[in-house]
Amino acid sequence: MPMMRWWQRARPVAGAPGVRRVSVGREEWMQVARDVAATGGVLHALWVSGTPAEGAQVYGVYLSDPGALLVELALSAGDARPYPGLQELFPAASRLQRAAFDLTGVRSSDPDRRAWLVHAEPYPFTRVEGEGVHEIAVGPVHAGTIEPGHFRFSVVGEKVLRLETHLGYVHRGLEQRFTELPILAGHRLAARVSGDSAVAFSWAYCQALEGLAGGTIPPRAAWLRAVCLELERLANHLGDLGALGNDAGFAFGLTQFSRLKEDVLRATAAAFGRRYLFDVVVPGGLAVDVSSDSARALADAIRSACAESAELRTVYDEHEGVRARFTGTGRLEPQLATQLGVLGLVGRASGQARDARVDLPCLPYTKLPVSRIVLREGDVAARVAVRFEEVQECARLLAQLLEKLPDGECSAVLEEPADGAFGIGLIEGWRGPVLVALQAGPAGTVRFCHPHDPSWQNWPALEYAILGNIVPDFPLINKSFNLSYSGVDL
Amino acid sequence: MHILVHPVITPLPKLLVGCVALLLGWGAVGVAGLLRPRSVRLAGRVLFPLGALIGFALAALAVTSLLGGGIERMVLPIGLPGLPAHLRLDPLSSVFLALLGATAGGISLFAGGYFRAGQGTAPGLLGLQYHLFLASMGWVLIAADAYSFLLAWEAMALTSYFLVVTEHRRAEIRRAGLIYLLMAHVGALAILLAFGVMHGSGPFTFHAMRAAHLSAGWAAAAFLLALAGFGAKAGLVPLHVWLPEAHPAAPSPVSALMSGVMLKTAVYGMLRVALDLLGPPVWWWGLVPLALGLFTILYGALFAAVQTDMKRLLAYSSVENIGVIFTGIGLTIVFAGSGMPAVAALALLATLYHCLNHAMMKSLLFLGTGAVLHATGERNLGRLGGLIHRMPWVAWLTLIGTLAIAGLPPLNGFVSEWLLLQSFLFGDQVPHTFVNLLIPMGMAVVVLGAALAGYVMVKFYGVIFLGRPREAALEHAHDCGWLERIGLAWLALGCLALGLLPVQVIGALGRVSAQLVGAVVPQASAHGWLLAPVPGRPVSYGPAVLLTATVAVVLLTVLVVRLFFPQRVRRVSAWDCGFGALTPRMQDTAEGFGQPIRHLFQPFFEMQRELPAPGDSAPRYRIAIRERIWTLAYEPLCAAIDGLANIAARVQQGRISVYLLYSFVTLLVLLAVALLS
Amino acid sequence: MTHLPLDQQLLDTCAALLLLLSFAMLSQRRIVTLVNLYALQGAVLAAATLLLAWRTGEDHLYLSAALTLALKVALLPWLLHRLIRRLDVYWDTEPLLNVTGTMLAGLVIVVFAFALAQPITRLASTATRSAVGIAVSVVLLAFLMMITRRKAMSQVIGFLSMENGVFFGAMSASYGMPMVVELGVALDVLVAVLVLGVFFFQIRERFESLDLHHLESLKEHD
Amino acid sequence: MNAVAWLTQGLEAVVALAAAPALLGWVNQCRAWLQNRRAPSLWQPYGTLRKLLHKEVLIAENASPLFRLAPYVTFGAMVLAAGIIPSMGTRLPLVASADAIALVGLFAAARMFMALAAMDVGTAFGTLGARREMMVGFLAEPALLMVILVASLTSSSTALPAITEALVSGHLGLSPSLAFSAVAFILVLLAENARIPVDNPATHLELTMIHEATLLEYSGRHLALMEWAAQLKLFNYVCIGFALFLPWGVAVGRIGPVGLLVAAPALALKLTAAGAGLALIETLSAKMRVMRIPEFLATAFLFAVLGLLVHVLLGA
Repeated sequence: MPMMRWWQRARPVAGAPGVRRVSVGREEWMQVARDVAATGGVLHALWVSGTPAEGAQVYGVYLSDPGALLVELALSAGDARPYPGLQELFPAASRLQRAAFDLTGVRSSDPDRRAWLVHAEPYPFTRVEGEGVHEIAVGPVHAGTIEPGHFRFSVVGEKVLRLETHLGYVHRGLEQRFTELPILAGHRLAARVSGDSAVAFSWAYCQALEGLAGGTIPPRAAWLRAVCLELERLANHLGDLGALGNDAGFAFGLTQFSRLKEDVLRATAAAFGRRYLFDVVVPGGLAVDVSSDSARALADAIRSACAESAELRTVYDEHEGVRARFTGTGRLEPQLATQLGVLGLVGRASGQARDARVDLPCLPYTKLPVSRIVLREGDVAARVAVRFEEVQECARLLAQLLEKLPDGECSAVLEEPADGAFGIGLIEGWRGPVLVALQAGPAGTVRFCHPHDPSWQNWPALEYAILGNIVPDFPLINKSFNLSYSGVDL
Repeated sequence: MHILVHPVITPLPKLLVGCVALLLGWGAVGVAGLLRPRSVRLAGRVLFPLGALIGFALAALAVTSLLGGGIERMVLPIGLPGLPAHLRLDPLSSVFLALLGATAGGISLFAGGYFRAGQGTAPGLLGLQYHLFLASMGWVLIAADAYSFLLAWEAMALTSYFLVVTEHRRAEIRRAGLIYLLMAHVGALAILLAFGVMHGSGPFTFHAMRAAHLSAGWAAAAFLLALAGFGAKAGLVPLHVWLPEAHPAAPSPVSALMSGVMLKTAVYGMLRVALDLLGPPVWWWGLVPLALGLFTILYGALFAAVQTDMKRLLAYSSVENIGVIFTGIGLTIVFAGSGMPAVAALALLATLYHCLNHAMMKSLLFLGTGAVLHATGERNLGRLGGLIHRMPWVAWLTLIGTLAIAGLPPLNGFVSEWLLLQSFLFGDQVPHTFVNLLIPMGMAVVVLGAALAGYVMVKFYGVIFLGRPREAALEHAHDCGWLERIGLAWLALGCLALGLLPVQVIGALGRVSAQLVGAVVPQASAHGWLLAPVPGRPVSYGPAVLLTATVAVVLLTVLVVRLFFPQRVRRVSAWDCGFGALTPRMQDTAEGFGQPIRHLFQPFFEMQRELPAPGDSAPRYRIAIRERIWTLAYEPLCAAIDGLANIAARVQQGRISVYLLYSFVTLLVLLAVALLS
Repeated sequence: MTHLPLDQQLLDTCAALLLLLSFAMLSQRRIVTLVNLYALQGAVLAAATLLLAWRTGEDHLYLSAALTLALKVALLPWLLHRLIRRLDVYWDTEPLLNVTGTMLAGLVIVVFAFALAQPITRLASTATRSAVGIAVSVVLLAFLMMITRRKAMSQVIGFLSMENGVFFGAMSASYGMPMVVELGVALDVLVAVLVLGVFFFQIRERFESLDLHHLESLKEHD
Repeated sequence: MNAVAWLTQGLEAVVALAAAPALLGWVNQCRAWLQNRRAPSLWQPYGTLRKLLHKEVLIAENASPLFRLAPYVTFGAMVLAAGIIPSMGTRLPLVASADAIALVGLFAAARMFMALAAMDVGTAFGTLGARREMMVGFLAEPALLMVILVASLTSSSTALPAITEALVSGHLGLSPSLAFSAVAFILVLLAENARIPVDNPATHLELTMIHEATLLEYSGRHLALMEWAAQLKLFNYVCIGFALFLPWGVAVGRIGPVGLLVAAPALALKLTAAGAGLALIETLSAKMRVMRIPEFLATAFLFAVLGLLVHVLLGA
């Protein structure tokens, strides 16, 4: 096992369980990547801190067999040589490296040097040569209320020959903003990295922070955080299932699932005082506690939503038109998914059996085994099926979580972390594993914070999933991925 | 109205003489060009307009003859000993002469402005070929014996061949010419054999052929031979292969002439043989052209939809229209042979009407592409676009042809489509089981073809004239000259007139149906301004009323909207999704329009495709579409002929004495045969 | 146009509906719907039988109609629905020929069927002249459906629909078969469905699927 | 007499013009109810038209006159079609000038103008919409024509009034072939009017739409005319359906404005039922994949051909 070499050399990192850190040199940087690729691991995140002038660190996180491996490559000050790019082994690395360059000026050896986050000049899209090829340019302003992103299709008639996405339209300078906030307030910003994953990001931030501050949280807080996370997952899945029905022209599905989602949101609001769970997860625990009455009401609401969802599943499954639209559309073969390192829900629909709740469980998932849902078909129907089954799994977990909720406090006081302490938070959000890397600065400031959304890996996969499909199926395929724009625009 | 079913033969053939004189006049105009062969001014400003005038005169003369309804005959002492040239002018010839004259007139006017000094044939020589081509087509239409008919037929093929290879320095044009010449001769051979069968034992005059009584078998053989011969000239699938090669290769006025007029001489020949010379037709003969015609409609329309060269697209559209015409011929024969003369007359009228329509609209479209070609130097649809801003005259006049050929009311294409469908609706009354079942189903193909034509025409017009120019060079395109405009306008006017005055046109065409199937149809309803040609059925169509009503409603709407909602109009840039850099590349292309058709009708096409690999940093796409017929029929045929030729080559020894021996043996065998019989 | 008596018109309508349902089955991939269409076909058949019985006054046709109703509208669909639930096969896979192709083939088959029925039609009484052609069409269309499908379930339904065609043909050509034969056929069909049901469970246990192309693997390989 | 006839003719067109938005409003209302949503007002489409008519008109810089002409031609064609279809009376002056084939031709002309106008500006969506619109059309038109031709075989005339009168007078009795063509007609109606499962009238996703994509560059009064034309088209199609399959209530023979008034309630009743049926179909089905549309329409076409076959075979 070549991976064991690195794993043994690595030292545990504060924060998420099962993450280890190793510092490497330039040559080793590539060797780790090759070893990870050879053992079927994937690149989860890549970022750079620092600048070429004052010296920079390149970080890579791999999800691999024994656990998550954080690899650090230190570049000395004034070293203008590009660091070795990983794009050959992990296609998703290309955009991460380009984004890192745009933010820090540290360049990789990637031959693709188009700016990713900086929109100063027109973006040169890859041109498909040949008679009769034409392009369809969609976005950044779309017909629906969705986030901005540009899609460039190269097509002949309806047939898609190539899709290239261009994002970065809502770059907010998050990483810099983190450094301007007190470290104990950063969770509020983390929750807003990608609004639909508020709990996942704020939990990941808090997990990192609690790790590097050396604090622990009360068990009740951990259980309630899991309740929040699963509620977020449930609400998003229900919403997606409705939207997917709508994109297949089945408006009945949209209205029914919208109602189910609304039921869940109202129950959430009754329990936590918020429809969407922003700022509930705070460093040290939870901002609000849940009374036993509202916990019971919440459980009831979830049970009925889950039962109705199961009924609607038969409607979707037995509807000829819906089925025809879902089956075989936007197929992402498991082999390709492995090659692209696709994460989360989309990956699980294409045979990628990764779920951080199972692989790297934190409390309460250590006590409450989650069953992984994996399908191999990789089409829209599979992504729908994974959602349906996860809805059921969510409901099962929530019922147990709420039933066995430990008593006691739900918040603890956290001490200010030491300067330079480093922590990683890794939480399986509804979309996939969400990572926050956090380094404390002096006097309760943030030296560095990098939030990472699994959409980074999945956007390129979308470009492959559409190939050979027809143009009008794109919205459906896109919705079945439902990736975050703001999460990758940073 | 009194219609002469058996027209009287007038003693003095005034009109026929005039006709011959006009044809000779075309010849003379052509020869005059040789005086100063390199002069563009002489050919363009004098000779072609003169030729146009002769065309108009010929059309006028033919219409006079048609309205008179008489038959004129004449024998000219030229030709073989014992077989002088017999000429005849009857309603059928008159209709096609009118078509020739009127169409050629418009085309010649356009040609006057079109031909410039170039790399190809000198203008004077071109003028000679062009006018001889016209004259030979005219001669085909008045010839009344097999000899002069075939002579004129071959002259027509040869002159048009030379016209096709005007730009003979390009290899693909020479190849197109060769295929054309080859098919023309195979066709001519079939026609020759048909005449051979038909003449029985009498002389080779048409008059004798009418009188000859052939046995059923021989008559059928003659019919099928004629169908093969004329079908090859007309472009009936599977004998159409020369057409999409030759029409685009020729200069545009010649393409217009070939598509608009020359194909119709084949139709004329078919009608002449099937309905006139062979006597009363047998109903089942009609099934052959009917089936082939229906297949041709679908085939032509599908291939037109996937073309990327604008002239090839039009060529395939011609194939489709020939399908419509042959469908009409087939129906006419089936009805005429089944004792339904009135319905046969309706089908015949649809056929003739479509001939006239197609001559007008296809010539208009070909000339339109000619103007575009001249202005831009581009035939590939992938490099055109937005020309309506640069060439408004061509664009708007071509729009009329586009709408007409798409079969939209109130233009002319719709009238013949309508007549054909009306005659199809009698198909279930044919007294033969199965045939009465299958004929109405043929209607489905006609309708599908018409709708596909609409698809093709939106592609044709939209990609050439609308949108943004796909190449920067198109910004400098200029509109055509005034002579060309008159030519285009004349043909567009023809489309309008044929569309709006069907009552009058049907009235005139009634002479032909009286001559060929012995029946006429009523033309107008009781009011007199509605076309109501369907025997015994209360159906009518009034294009003029329809147009007037539409214009009235549109004007009223404009008035009301302008009066009550006079909000101002502001010009802004087109919606770009906020991206801000719309390029001409973001418009559907000809291939894009072809893609759904290719996808839906896959079995028809032989495709070679090269798709870009996912993740390729320099992706490429390529597609080549061929007709399966080449691999299925023509290539094996060529291989077989090659093989046979190789066997025959063994006979070749190169020594004179051996050849003399062959001759001697042949002579002996022939003598022996003569002796024994 | 000749005016047909009302009962003839009704009978013709029934015949046309049978044909329509055959085509509907041909284009349907959802097996539950297939069964429902089959039940509907049985209902139309029963109606036609009833009509004919009322018209000809042949008493045994009433019995026939009742039998059809009981067997083809109630019992068999119920059995099939149960089978579908138990076997968990709701969808047939993509047919071997696409819908348009199948329909076109169906069209050709109808023309051919009428050609075939021509001689019989001449012998038949005026009342049922056109029905024979439709009956032959229904049989051939059901056959086509069996050919173009993969799943054993749809093939069974095709088989049953074929029997509908035979029944309709017999009824219209000679006012039904003798009662004994009819009962026998009915029993046969019932037994066949039961046997096939058992058979399906066996196939599924062996291959874990009802896709019949698995049977190809039974072929001996050399 | 003649003046009265033309007055009646005009009145019929005006009724269609006035009722068409309400029909769409009604369909939308039913759809909302069936989907458990609160329904918009029946008068919503009128409000939309009014709003659009009062808006400023924006036209792309490179649009040609064809672009500005197309809304008027499309609208005019639809108004004219409304006059030709015997929705309330069969003996109207305009009816004689166009039979059912000409009517289909008129629809085709409107479609072609719309497609050409969509290509005029040269955007990706316009050209894509034009191509899809024509793709639907080249199969839907033949299917519609076949439906009409089957009906005309039964009544020996392609004139819609003749078909209607033959049906109303009842001397045709039951015609099994009409069952086939009715199925085909419903499929065509859905396709031609951009309804689910062929097109989604509610969607504005650029990549999936068909009809909406052709209108993307229109605004203000031009868009109003296009929308109104689309509503009229739906109205016209439903009325063609009535003329072919449900002619009861149509005044046969010469009528004046009074006769029209008598026929109006029957029409309203039928429209109400048809609108509800349409909404039901739309609610129950999902939008199909674009490349499946030809298959759907081919099915319609073949059903119509089958109707023809049944007609010839059964002689009815």
